[in-house]
Amino acid sequence: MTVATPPLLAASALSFYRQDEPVFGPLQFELHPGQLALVEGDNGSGKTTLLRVLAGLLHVGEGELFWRGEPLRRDHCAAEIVFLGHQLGLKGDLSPRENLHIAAGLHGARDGMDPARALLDVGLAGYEDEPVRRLSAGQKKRAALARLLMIPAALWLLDEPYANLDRHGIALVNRLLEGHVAAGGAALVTSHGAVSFHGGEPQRIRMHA
Amino acid sequence: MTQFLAMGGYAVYVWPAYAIFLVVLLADALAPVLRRRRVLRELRGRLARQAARQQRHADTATDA
Amino acid sequence: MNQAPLGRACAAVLRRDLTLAWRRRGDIAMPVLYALIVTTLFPFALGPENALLQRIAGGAVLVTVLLAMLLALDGMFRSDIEDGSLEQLVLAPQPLALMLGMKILAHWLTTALPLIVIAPMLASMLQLPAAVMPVMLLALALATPMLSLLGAVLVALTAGTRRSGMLLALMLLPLCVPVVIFAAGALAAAQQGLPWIAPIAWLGAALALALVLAPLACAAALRIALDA
Amino acid sequence: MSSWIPLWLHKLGSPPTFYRFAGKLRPWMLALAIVLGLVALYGGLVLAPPDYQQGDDYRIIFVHVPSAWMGLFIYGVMAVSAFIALVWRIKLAEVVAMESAPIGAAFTLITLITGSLWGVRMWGTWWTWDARLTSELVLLFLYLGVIGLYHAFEDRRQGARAAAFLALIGIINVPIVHFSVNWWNTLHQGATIRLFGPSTMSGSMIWPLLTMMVATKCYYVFSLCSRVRADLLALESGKDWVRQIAAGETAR
Repeated sequence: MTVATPPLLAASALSFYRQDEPVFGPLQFELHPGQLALVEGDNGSGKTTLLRVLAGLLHVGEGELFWRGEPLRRDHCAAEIVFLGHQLGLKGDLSPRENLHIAAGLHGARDGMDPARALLDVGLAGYEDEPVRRLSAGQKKRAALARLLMIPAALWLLDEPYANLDRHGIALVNRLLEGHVAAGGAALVTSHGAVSFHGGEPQRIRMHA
Repeated sequence: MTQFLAMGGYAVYVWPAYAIFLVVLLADALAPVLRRRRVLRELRGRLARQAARQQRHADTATDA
Repeated sequence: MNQAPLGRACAAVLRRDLTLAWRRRGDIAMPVLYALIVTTLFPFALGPENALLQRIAGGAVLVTVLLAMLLALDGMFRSDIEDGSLEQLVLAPQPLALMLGMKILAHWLTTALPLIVIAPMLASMLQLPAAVMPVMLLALALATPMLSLLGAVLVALTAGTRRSGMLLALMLLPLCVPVVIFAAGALAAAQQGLPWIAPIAWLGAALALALVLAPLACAAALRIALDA
Repeated sequence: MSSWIPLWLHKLGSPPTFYRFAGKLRPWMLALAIVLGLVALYGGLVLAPPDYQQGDDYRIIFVHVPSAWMGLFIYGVMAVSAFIALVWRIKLAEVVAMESAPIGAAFTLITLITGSLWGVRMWGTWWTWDARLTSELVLLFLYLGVIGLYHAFEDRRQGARAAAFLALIGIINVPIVHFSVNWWNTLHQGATIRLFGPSTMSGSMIWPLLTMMVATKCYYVFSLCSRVRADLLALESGKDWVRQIAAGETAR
């Protein structure tokens, strides 16, 4: 990796206020393609808020964000960011396959990727046409993770991706992250659990409560 | 004076109109005064709690 | 990697909402049933005298349809907010106003269209002359999209609040007064054998304006309401 | 912040400065409102002669008409500050917009009640679907919608922004409602008697009316100042300047 490539996402003196009370910040970090960042901090330290700010759901309080070296503009980078929050964004009355079709319709799809393959990869083979509301919490999470495989995004913003998952599920998240990073993508992950990540030491962003 | 108060026989309509005008505006003027008192009372309570907490911290610090 | 084309995105949103409505077809029947109940109550309250019912028929049907739509309005974004799909829609690399326009269209198709379909039946229950029926359908066809569009903006504004049914009615009333006046005005004129084109034209012009502006306003309102 | 906004205005937009400024302005405005109001009342109730058609009944206009003007005027102020609040995200503009709403609603309520009192004599009934009264009623609903939406949010500033958006939709709606209600009224040939006919006004009636109008404007500024002050204290309760005020009032 050369020094000349600008970071995919960079934050300078980023902070956020709610009712004039600082929620987090000022934060300073750079995220390069092929890099994984872990956002660490206690409950209430503003991890989720940080991800929602980066995703564009909340206005930046103070400081600046840069996308590939340029001041970040939402209409330029929206297609390259995918956000997975506490609410999974799945419709309970639709099947995982239908949910993925909608995601592909809105965001586009990776070359050679279709809902059936994505669901196979996350271990939901056989559940493609079951309504999502009949799936278990862990299976719902897997269905949401399939969206990451489906959508062509360079940056993944994952809020507590390990929640509700069993040992195999946690391994699945790690495998997805490793694959994404190896392909030159970047990811920002919040977690208060220990993460065993095999693809090199992740960058750590500390939040102070 | 009585003639003035009688309003040419329309006292029943004229005076209530003026009374409503005054009463509504008076209530409107009073509301922020009460609100200000409540806000300040809550704020003083919070400040007192904070001061007490700091005092406790200081005490435990000197004890140790 | 390939970006999703706009047309496919619109189709995806529209198809999703229509599929969801179809999976819960019982909910589609609710406003229709409500309108039927309200219409049945009028003769009981006013007496079954044909001349009287005929006089109020147009307005009664209009108000009934409006109230039935109001009943369904609250749910326009509710489930999408609860399961996070609305966040995903906001974050999608597509013009939000257009996507919301598709959602509004789906909502109109699933709540207002069934009401328009049974409106002639409701109207004949109240003895509205058959000759006025086409004007009523025309007025409803123009007035109900207006209500869907205006309602969507207000529902988007209340997206960040707890349950808000009554508040929604309070906010919608001033906005729907002109719609009701012109739609009912056209009906009344038609019933008296007067020219009814002018109010219908006003409604049409307002609808054209709302079609362009309301989705944009809805997107702006949603961004305000979710920004917390 | 855009550079064309003068520096003093920018400074005034900061909460502590505005708090002090409003505190100084408040008593003067109240005094002015009371003095002008009393003069107007004396002029309207005592000096102005009875109307040759309506007798003394018309004297309701000295409170009715200024209140009606204020109802619309305050909606205008609210919409302008709502616009500023949404575009430039200025906290003070949000507060001014949201605290204007109850005052405007109060004036609109006065207009409705006094109009109805006058209507009892003119139309023989408490309520009639006269175009002006109906428009006023819709205006009251617009105000109530803004106030209701503001209080429906947990987060005050978010509520203020949502309600500001609603106020802007409302300002587009006001002329449409007025136009449509007028059309509706001619369609159904309703009452078209006007409380405020220019032909019957003589000079001795106009000057108390105009004085009362200025008095209500002063009262509005006074009430807005007190409300904005109370609201700023609540909104900025974490800041030092508010703590100092709270501490200062205990000392007294």
